[in-house]
Amino acid sequence: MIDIVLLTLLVVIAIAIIRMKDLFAAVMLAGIYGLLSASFFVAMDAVDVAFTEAAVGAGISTLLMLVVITMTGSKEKPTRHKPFSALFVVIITGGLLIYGTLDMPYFGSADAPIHNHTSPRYIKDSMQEIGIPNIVTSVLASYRAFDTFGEVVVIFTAGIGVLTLLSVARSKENDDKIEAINDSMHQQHLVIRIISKMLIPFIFLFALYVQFHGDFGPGGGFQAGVIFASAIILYTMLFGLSTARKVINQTFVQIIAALGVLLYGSVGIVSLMNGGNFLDYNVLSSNPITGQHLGILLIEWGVGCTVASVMVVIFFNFAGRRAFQQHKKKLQDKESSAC
Amino acid sequence: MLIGLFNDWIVVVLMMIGLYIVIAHGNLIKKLIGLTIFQTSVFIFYISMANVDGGTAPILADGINQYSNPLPHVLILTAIVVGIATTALGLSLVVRIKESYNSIEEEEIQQQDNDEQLSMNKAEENP
Amino acid sequence: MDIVITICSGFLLLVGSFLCISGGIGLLRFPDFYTRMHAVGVTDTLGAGMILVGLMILSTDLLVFAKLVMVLLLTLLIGPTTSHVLAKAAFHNGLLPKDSNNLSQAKEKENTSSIL
Amino acid sequence: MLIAATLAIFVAMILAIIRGIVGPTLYDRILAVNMFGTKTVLLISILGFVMGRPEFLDIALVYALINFISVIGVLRYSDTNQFKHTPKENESTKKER
Repeated sequence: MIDIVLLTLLVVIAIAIIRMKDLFAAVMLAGIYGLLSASFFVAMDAVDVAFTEAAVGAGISTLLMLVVITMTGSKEKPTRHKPFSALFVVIITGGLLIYGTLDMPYFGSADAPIHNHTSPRYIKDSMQEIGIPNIVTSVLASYRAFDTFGEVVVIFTAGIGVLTLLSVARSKENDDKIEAINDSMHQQHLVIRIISKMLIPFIFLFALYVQFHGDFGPGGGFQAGVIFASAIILYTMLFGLSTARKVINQTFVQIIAALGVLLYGSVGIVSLMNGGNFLDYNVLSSNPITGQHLGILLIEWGVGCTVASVMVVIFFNFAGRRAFQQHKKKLQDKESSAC
Repeated sequence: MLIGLFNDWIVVVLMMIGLYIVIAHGNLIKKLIGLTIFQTSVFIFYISMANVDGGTAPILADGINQYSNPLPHVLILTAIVVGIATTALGLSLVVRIKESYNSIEEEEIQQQDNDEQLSMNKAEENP
Repeated sequence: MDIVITICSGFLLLVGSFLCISGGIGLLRFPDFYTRMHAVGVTDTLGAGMILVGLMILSTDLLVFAKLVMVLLLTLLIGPTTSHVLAKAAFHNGLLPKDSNNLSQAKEKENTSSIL
Repeated sequence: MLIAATLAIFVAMILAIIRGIVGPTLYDRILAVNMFGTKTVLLISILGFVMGRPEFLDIALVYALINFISVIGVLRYSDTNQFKHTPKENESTKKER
């Protein structure tokens, strides 16, 4: 029942996003969309997924889009041609897909094919084989660890891509000039500064809790990384980019991102050298269960480091680009007024 | 059937809304929002497929013997984080496009490209 | 004992739900931004607090209780802060309350002082 | 009673969504998103009790934190000239941008 209401609201919001000409409003609605889909995941018992979507879909992606909108302008120009061809394509594809769903097993039926292969083994045997209660973590970090390794590398690569596209060559004096621009928040909002100062250590602590509690409840490296990064992002927004860069050296963060992937890979190599398969943790220790615990702990650390530092790098680069553009614009304005 | 397939149909509707935004709207950021909607519809599809009647979250506890399927959860968990990373990459491309074309509307970018091509062709014809 | 717990938590949940709905109606029906914010900011914090306290009474596990206390503390800390910052930012950026002529002078004053 | 509270939260969510879609100024939208976030925190806390496994309240905690961060972020980045609310007189300059 709950899921039906949530899904209907999702459709309403998606249609509203189509109609919005104001991009700012569209991004706000996308934030609501993320929150709603996360509550849907909770209603569907997917607590780990809801955890991730809460931190990512509602928080960081909204923020990134906002930063970009402040750089590119927030009004969408009306398209000149009528969208009938697009509508035609969409309706045909949708009709075919709905025709395809008629053969699908009904929602929630326990005898659907998906529930009869591999997953019964995860549910039945993971306690003996891995020894941790959270099945999602044991599948993520042990049974399908190679897959997760691939995902971590994808995230790392995306971080490198953003870095190549947006990084600005920095010099000391440039920094000081930019600093003067982007500290408006710093002076105006006393209340929020104090509250955030109270909250930031708490957020760090909570991220560590999520990192280590991932074996027993919802949580793990991905979620902890995003929460950790969001604390740093909060600091950056309040105290200005240059201050944050003084506190957290960007080169250091980039190195951490690489080290996380390295840690993950080297766990695999070590298990190879001990005579097992790649990322087979049973051979890491004399007792297979202890080996599994050790391996999961290590690779969760690797994932957490990579995700947190890639998020921080992405945000730093977007904010840095924005400050750089503002700085350039100011210089141009000065020149034109001098003429 | 209406209740049994409702989730799937909603997923199709959301997916088509995302596709429509990507095709019909010229603004690049709007297109990225459409992509996000599309992506989320896939997540919803997987997660609602994993649900079992009477099941609970796949975290082992005493006295519970019906769990939801953990495998789709794992796939989607990583897909969400990869999704934000790729969205960030797309947004950084948008920023660069804005810097070099001074516009993020597809039609204007196309127009500028065509103009440039035309002027280059002319320059080749009359050296 | 059980019935006392049920009645207490039920009462708190009911009051909280009423406050939530009234906040929502206020958000929809009030004429301008500041009155809407007043409706939401006040009822949201109180309603959320009521519902969370009601859940606390229901909880049997100490860990669940502790987590609910933390959520409650966070809401109490964050709700008023966001309302404050939102109102301040709106006023700074030139959004005026409806039917206010004398306020515009105050706003001009504020603007000049912030420039200085 | 839990069901009634869930329903009430849904109603409040729908009202917030309407304000978010209609909202004439951008601050109305931020307000709607903020209220929606609070309602989501409540919904998740209650859902845990409704489904009988209330130990997943960490998610509600994350929601509260992330909601705060995103509202701060919205305010931080809407503090630019582009979003300055100047009703009629500046319509033309906005278009130039």
